[in-house]
Amino acid sequence: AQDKVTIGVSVPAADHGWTGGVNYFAQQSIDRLKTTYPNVEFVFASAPDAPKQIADIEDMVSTRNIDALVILPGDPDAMTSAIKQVKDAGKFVTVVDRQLSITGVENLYVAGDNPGLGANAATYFKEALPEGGNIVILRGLPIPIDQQRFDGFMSGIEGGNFTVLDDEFANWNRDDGFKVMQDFLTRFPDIKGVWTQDDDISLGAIEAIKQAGRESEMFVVGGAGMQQILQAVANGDALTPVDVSYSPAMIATAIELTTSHLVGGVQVAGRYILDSTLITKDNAADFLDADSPF
Amino acid sequence: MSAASDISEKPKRGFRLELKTVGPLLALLLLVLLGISLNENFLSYSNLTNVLARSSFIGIIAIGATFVITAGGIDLSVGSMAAVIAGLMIMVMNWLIPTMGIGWGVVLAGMLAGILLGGVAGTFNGLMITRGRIEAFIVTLGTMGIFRSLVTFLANGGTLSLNFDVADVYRPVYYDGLLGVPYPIIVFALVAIGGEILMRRTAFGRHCAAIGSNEQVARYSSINVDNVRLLTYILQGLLVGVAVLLYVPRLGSASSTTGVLWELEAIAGVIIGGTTLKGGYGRIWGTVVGVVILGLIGNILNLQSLISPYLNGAFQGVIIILAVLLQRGKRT
Amino acid sequence: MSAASDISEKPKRGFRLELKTVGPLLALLLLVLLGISLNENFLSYSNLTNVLARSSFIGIIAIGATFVITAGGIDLSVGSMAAVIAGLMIMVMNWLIPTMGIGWGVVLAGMLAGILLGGVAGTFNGLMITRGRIEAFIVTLGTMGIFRSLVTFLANGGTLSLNFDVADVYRPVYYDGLLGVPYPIIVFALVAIGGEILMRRTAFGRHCAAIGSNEQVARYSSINVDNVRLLTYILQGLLVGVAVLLYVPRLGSASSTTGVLWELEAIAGVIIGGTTLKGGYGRIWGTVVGVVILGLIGNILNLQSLISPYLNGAFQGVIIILAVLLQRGKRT
Amino acid sequence: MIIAQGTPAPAILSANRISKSFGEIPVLFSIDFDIRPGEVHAIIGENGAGKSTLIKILSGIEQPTSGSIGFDGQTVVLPPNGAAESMGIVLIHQEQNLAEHLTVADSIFLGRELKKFGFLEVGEMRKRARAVMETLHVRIDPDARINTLSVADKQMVEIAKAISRDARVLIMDEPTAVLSVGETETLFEQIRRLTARGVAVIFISHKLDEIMELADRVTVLRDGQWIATVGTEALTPDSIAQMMVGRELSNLYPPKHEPDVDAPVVLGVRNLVATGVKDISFDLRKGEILGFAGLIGSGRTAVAEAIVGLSHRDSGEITLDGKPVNFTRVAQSVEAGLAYMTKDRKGKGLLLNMGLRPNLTLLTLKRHLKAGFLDTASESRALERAVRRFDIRARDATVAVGRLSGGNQQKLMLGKTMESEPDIIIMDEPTRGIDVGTKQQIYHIIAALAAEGKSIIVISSEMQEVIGLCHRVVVMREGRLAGLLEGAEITEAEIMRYAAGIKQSGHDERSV
Ligand SMILES: Nc1ncnc2c1ncn2[C@@H]1O[C@H](COP(=O)(O)OP(=O)(O)OP(=O)(O)O)[C@@H](O)[C@H]1O
Ligand SMILES: Nc1ncnc2c1ncn2[C@@H]1O[C@H](COP(=O)(O)OP(=O)(O)OP(=O)(O)O)[C@@H](O)[C@H]1O
Ligand SMILES: [Mg+2]
Ligand SMILES: [Mg+2]
Repeated sequence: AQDKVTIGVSVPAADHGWTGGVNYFAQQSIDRLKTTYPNVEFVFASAPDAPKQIADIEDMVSTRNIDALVILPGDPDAMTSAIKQVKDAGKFVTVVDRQLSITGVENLYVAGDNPGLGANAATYFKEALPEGGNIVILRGLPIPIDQQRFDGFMSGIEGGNFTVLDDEFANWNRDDGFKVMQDFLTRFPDIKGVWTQDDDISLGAIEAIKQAGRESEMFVVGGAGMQQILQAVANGDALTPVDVSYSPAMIATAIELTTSHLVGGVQVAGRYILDSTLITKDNAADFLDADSPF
Repeated sequence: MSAASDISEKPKRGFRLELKTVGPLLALLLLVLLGISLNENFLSYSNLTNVLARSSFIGIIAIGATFVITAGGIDLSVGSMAAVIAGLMIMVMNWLIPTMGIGWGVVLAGMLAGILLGGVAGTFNGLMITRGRIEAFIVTLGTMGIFRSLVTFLANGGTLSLNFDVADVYRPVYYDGLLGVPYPIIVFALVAIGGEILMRRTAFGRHCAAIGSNEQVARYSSINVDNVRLLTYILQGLLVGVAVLLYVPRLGSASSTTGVLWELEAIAGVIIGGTTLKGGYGRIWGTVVGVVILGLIGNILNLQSLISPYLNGAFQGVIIILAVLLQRGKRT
Repeated sequence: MSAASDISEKPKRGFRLELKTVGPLLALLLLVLLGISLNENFLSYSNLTNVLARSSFIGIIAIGATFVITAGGIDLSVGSMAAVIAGLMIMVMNWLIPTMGIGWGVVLAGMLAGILLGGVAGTFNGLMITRGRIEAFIVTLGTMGIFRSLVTFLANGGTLSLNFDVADVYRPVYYDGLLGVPYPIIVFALVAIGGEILMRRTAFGRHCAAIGSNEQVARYSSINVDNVRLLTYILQGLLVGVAVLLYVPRLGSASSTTGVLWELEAIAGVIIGGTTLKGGYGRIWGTVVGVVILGLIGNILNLQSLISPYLNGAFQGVIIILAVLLQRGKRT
Repeated sequence: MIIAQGTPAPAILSANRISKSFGEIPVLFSIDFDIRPGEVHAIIGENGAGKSTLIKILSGIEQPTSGSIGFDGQTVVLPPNGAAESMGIVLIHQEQNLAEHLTVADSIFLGRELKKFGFLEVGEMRKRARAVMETLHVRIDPDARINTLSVADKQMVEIAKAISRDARVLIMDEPTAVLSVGETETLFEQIRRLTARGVAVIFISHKLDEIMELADRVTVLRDGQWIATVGTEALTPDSIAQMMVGRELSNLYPPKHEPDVDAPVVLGVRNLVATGVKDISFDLRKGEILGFAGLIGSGRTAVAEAIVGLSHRDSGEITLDGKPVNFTRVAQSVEAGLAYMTKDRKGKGLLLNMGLRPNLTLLTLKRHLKAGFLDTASESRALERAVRRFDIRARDATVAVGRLSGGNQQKLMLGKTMESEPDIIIMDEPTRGIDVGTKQQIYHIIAALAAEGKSIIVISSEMQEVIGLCHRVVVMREGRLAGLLEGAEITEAEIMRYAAGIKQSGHDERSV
């Protein structure tokens, strides 16, 4: 691997906070690695939907002659056969975050733990509300990872005497989080806990709760480890006592591993699952990163 | 098709016309009845003010869109424009803090910047359309992409957040109010009244309708078609600016997802309100009703558990079609 | 405004007119030159077939949209329609496997279902618009929400995936070809040629233009306006079905995000190609050029690393505006 | 003309006690009417009398409220929306009905395209379209788009469209309103050719001399009532007018006051070159009525539009009261007291979907502002004045202008132009579609304006109008001034000679 090496990086467009973070960390690690390894060239593309993302990786193969592909597939089922073609063309393939629909395509799999994100949150709910109680759920978009998190949470709270009053989609979006939470507050006089599974949604929900003056009645647990929320956790804010990590920085890990494999001949293969850990007041400092836009 | 301004003078019209006029109101009424039947909190003061305050952004934008559409144009860029204005406004405020300190000074400067940026963006759209002679659909589709990219770029793919202390100063603009009526609702109402007057009682409004109805006739009637049209886009831009002034204090942030699909929602509100998509006839009060209908649909969906959240969009779609169906007599 | 067919017969026309006709082609040429200058692989056979093949979905849909728009209508539902058809098609195929086994039988049955569903969806839109007399914008905005919800509901919020063995059988429909030309390109070309003939050489095409230009005149010329208009929506539905036939073997799945914003892309392609948004004049070959331009923009963005991917949308926006600007003479 | 005397052939199309109301408002009252093969049956009546409504019913465009239609001796219900064309009933609408985006050939064959194996025979249609144009002696490119044609050319395309269909009954609603003498003559030739083949023609016109020349029988309507049906030979123009208007029409044209040769020149045009105008110079004096005559497409409208700034001026000088002016927008010319009234009332004159009031004041909205806001009361007063002055008949001031009868639309447009109280008025076909009674009124208004010291240019294809009204007449031909006639020279023959290019003067020196 002494000649020029080209690595393609394909991620979904920054259409909410977390993917925004993915874009940021990908860009950052590319910039860093480019100075470290001058003979490595990176091709970076972000796509708003599956056909565009497939188009991006096709272009990387046919016009940019990539040697390896690091991809966070927006819609893994739709992308599977296209990624397989890249693999079949003899490229090294690293898949990030989302499982393809057939096994054995990727050389390397780097991922967070979606069911774990739900389950960890559920564990905290049980802990914080030993008596159980009424909770509401603000979901993301109707796509598989949302379903995995949701299922993880639902099975996690089993036996905890919780009543899920309702769940609605807030589209991983602050504005929608605000709206849905406002209406939940109108509708339900008694809410003990809110699970939003995403910090963007949390931020909207928190504003709605503050507006209604019901901060003291409930807490909000999100996910993904957004700086603003982590700060609040670190400060011991009662409204956001904890968060669950699901860092977009996993893309950087994947890019670094792939690069060191190609350039340094480091053998990497298999699965790297980054835990979804519970972030509390005590360990929040470990997750803070002042430069991150997420 | 008949000009609405005449209606007040002739209340003796037939049933069909009244249906056309009362249609959106009727749809609104049915929706309210549905809301009441689903949840006793629906009519609560806090719920109603919540819904109206939430609708104010789209509402203010849609009032601008009513002028654009009445004059035969279209503006697809409003959602992205709102996002980029919000982003720039936040950057301006954050940037001014070291010199101006925390306080209303910074907020007012930011607000001024927001309005100005809106005017500039609208002027850009308008000039491309009137001087460049490019279809409004294409120009604003293009600027929609440009504005959206710009905010993503400025936010580095993430979120631009307003300094927390400034946000605290600014927050009351969304959450407080006068005599219990939240400011967003007051601003929305003022813009609506102003819009209604502008549309019905000024030469500008008349000229918009004339241009949308038949551009040639307008030109032969010594109306400066290009200028009037340009003005509609500038007005649209300014109103997007006003909407952003109310949006930023709510969450204190802007990102690449801010304002996504607002254009569609605004246009839908305008059309549900009875304005003709092809131009030539527009009514502001209809737009207000249309936007409130759209706001209520979302609210009602959140107030019940009967419909699977997966089917929210279908419910919305059905209501939109029904709302317009109510305006149609048997044969139009 | 002049039909393309006139050009060959009347080469003596003025420069302005030619610019209008040649405009999209010129934009295409400039884009190709840009591509060549950026990357030597741009003109490679595999790159060009890649771009054309992936433009085929939008292209086929946009050809349908050209008829709808020429006849003075609009269809915002095509993207969601594609998603729900893809979803149902996959469900039908998966469901047939136990009875029919893995093989072309299942695939053909699925394809048939896809086309039929397209026809049904198009008929629904068309009937609401022509018999229900509701604005096309509203009807298709409504069905856009309905179709989108439906696919989300069917997929239970997740993804509907085609059985992998059937997908293997079906895959060649996208990836293989005839004499080295991928099938999607062949189908796109056939649909384009058929569309061009339908538009230029049949009474249907002419009636579409007449209706879009002046509905009253069409009516007085004993054209059955409602039927022609209905047919444009049915045709649009069928072509969405055809596009889905090529889409499913490529992705093997459908979800709530399938086909999002395709409607905007299709309409943009149509308008860039020189068809008038307000109806009355449409040209199929222009639409093909418009769609290819849109496809090339994405490709060119991938050929270089100069522009931050955050700014892709801005680049796209600028190119879209420029492509249309090229069609405008100095004074229109 | 064949069946003028002797036993009349049985009627091919008849209206039997037809009544029609729009909503509550009755428009026709129990009308009887019939038309026989080979006959030209004219319908005359004041504006809004119900002529257009009657023939719309006779062609199935509108359905009668009561009464029945007979066709070939059978009682029928005509199919709607022009489908009656398949029965051989062909209508030329009063308002031009062409799709602007289509080509001439497309328009002529619209709805009954020639097809072979399901595909259009484009070449054949183009050929036939050209052939029809030739029989009409007009040079219009079959491939030209309708939106590039002048109003008159569009009318010729409509006529071509109608006569090229296999009509048994051909109904024409004011086909000659924008045609000049030459084109009218060709049209009549074609009508005679058709009637000789047994085609029945229903003909509506406000030009009584045309009626006298062409019609076999005349039916008179007044206020929706049938007044009389008489053979043309029993009529004189005066008696027709009397039946129409219900009163004696003495002098159609007001006496011309002596033109003041020393009056100052208010509008001077020198070597004007613009789109459609090759080179023209003329002067308009204070208090003068200057006529513009010429064949269609001779550039009269183009001159007017170039003067007021509606179209681009390539070169030439224009002076107003001796001072050079350069209007780039109409607003400037209106401001300067120079108003132009278009002849294309549907395309350029009126907003058809709006009511009378906004239309009337559109040009002069500034005058109806009070503290910056529209003063609708003042607008309504203006409307009342205009309705009185121009005898605009609308049953309801809020009705969309598109629903007014053609003549009343024209009157409204006149009112709209006059609202700006111009010193110089250029009127393009001012009496297009206006009945004789109102015409007389309008002529008197024009003459009174001139007497007041206003100056007026009348562009008209109606020769009698130019002769009866104008002090001097500019005759245009192919974008140039072909002749300038004064006093006793103003005769039909003389105008025709210049217009047709038989006589040439290039008399720029006479236009002092
Ligand atoms: N669609 C309609 N709705 C309401 N009123 C109508 C409609 N069409 C015509 N009218 C009314 O019917 C009356 C007769 O109109 P019509 O057009 O038949 O008159 P006309 O004799 O042709 O007049 P003109 O010589 O001015 O063309 C008018 O008062 C007109 O306003
Ligand atoms: N934009 C244009 N491009 C080319 N030729 C034009 C254009 N506008 C007008 N013309 C031509 O200029 C000539 C003058 O047209 P104009 O309409 O002024 O004639 P006119 O004497 O008023 O005839 P009429 O009023 O009877 O139709 C016509 O031959 C017309 O086709
Ligand atoms: Mg008439
Ligand atoms: Mg003219």
